[in-house]
Amino acid sequence: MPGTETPMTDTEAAMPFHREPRGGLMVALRATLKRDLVLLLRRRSEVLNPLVFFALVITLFPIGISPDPELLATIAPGLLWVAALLAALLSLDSLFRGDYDDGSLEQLLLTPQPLAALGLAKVAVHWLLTGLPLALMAPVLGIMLSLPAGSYGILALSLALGTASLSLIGAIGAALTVGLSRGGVLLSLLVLPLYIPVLIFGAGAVQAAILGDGVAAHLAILGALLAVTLMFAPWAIAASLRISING
Amino acid sequence: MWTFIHKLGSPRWFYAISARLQPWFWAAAALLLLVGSVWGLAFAPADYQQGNSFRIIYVHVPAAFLAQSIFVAMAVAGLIFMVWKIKVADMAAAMMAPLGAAMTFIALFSGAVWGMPTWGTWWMWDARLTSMLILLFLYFGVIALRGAFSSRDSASRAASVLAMVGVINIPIIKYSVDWWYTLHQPATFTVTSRPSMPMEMWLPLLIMLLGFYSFFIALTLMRTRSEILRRESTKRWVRDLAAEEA
Amino acid sequence: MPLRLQARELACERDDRRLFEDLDLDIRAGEIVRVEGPNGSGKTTLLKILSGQLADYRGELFWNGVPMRRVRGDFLASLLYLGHAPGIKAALTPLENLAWYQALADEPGDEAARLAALEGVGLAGFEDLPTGQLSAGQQRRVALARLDLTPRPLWVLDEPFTAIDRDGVAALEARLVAHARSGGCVLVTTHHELRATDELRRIRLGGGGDDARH
Amino acid sequence: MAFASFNEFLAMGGHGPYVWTSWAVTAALLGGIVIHARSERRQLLRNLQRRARRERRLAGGRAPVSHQRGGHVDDT
Repeated sequence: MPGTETPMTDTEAAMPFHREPRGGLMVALRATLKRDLVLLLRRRSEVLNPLVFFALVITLFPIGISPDPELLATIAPGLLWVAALLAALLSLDSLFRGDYDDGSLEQLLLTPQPLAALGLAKVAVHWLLTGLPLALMAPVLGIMLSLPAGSYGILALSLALGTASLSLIGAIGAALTVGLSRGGVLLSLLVLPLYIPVLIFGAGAVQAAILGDGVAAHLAILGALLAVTLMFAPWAIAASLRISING
Repeated sequence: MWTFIHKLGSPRWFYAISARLQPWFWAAAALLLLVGSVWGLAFAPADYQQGNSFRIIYVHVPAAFLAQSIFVAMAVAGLIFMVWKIKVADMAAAMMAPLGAAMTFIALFSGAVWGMPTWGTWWMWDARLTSMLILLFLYFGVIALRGAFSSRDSASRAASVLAMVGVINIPIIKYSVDWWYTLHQPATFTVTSRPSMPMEMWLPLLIMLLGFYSFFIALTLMRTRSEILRRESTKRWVRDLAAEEA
Repeated sequence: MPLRLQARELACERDDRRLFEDLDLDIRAGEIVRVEGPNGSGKTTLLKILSGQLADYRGELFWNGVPMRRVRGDFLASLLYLGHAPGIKAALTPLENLAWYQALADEPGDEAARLAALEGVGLAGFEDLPTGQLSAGQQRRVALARLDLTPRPLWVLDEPFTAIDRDGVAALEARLVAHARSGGCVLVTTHHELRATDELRRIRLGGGGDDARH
Repeated sequence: MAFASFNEFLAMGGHGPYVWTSWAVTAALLGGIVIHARSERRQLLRNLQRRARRERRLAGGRAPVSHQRGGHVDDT
């Protein structure tokens, strides 16, 4: 111990500015959710671009392969899933980029609240404004690919569940690359291999629905994947953000 | 315990101890690979189904095993680096990544070549080959991420985190790919899952496996020593050492 | 006053570049500590270490006599850090920006307090404009409004005077002194020469003569 | 010995090209890796020695310069 004072054991001692924490984590979480929602809604193009991209990619396939409805129907589940996955990927780079550039991320690291929880709030907003709209839009594109009837609900549901995992896993990559000036392509390289299990079970669920098999198992596994990513990803995101900001 | 860990973590100590270990592993690797190759290529009996093309197994399987083990080793080294801040662990992890990618490539290449006499095509979306391909991309990701940072400290930490994230995902990827494969290709013949192998086929495989692992350890020791010279080049002991080895 | 930030034998090495070593610090309530040094001497790094952002250092930190690791949450709850970048969102209005910081700092969302804080930094009338439409100096003032909005004893300010006009600089300097006199503590880097007061203390980093190296 | 003659050994029962390419590529890669590791090490030692010589010359007989404190960056 430097200095002459005896070490203080009671850290709550009379500090002039000290106050007991009040609203705590919930206040901070709610404010972060609200702020990110407002931010994204003010820059509507960032919400719309992935959706337009999704529609565009789906348009390319009939042109590139064949307009034959039967052929399209067989590959539709995979196509829809891959295109949605790429669209979700497209929006990832901006997840932390803005906060990194203007210094808010630094401030986020310095709140007494756990960074993992605040990061999770940001990911939740990302999913709400990319994953969920993609899931809702997919059935419309499914019609254009002559997706067999009876699988539309499962398509939307599996995408909604799956994109939540995708947002979480992708956020790890986004956090790792946010400090790099050209992190976009690298981000895809890091994140896409990790997306494969979600793709397998997501597209599998739609296929099972078309074949008339039970989809419960697929959806259960998608849910399990989400649970596992929910458990691990926030910590990885927090650790990655600290690395990106301070090295 | 703590002092031991940190002693082990000191580059200088590691440099000295690895100098003594290295020759043994090189010798073991050379011997095992030589014996395993001759035995596997010339003495092991031909497979009753695949004939002599099965001899590819002696490079394919060890490479595939090593490819996965190296990723795990890399993640463990990353964990050690992140928790105990032991730099040697990160140097080793940095040196393991390219070797792991090379092993994955060997496994993929030999698997594809093996596919020609077995399936009649160079590439099949076989579960194991697909998993290997994904593993190769994971290696590329780690290597690329490490290379993308201008600060080496940041690069080390980022690569460690990614390796750990990857290692959690590898079993998930493996199981989902297996599941996907059985769904789409029910009960076709997979090259590498062999129910029972006679001893004369199995023993050379074991020897090759040990040889590959010895090679990995020897090479990692050697390249980590080089990396120590590179990163610690401003340190006094490294300079003295360089003068000595002139 | 039990407000005390100490560092013992602090050393930092980044990518084999030694920024500083054997640094002993003892910062108490009522002080303004200016960290000085040439470019690349590690001023920002030191501030980041002392504000608990960077864990990559040797030596030890104590907050009120307790090792930093054990009281990190408590320390962060007494800290206000302003970095190079102001941390202000261009698409949000000053009020919205401050509301977020208020919530992060565990303050109740009181609009009156936010308005008062904005008025205090001379931004009355700009409360509802998107911050992106304000000048760089005004944006920094939004960040500076946090000094009043979320009272914290320890201020760590990295170049707070950047882009601020002369009147603003004088007001901010007076604000720092007032904070120190009321029992707070300020840790600051700046190229602006601070007026010598009883509260001001200097810490110099980096040897002379190698200014131009980095 | 699983083969009656050397030619049979090379032919591998018709699978020769496949077996030998796999093995050759593996051997080439492993060999290449070893050669690369050796040359890397030699190169590093050479660089260290070159730098040591240069510093001795610069020091001109004085004690070798070790570390400077502060924001010192090595030029190499």
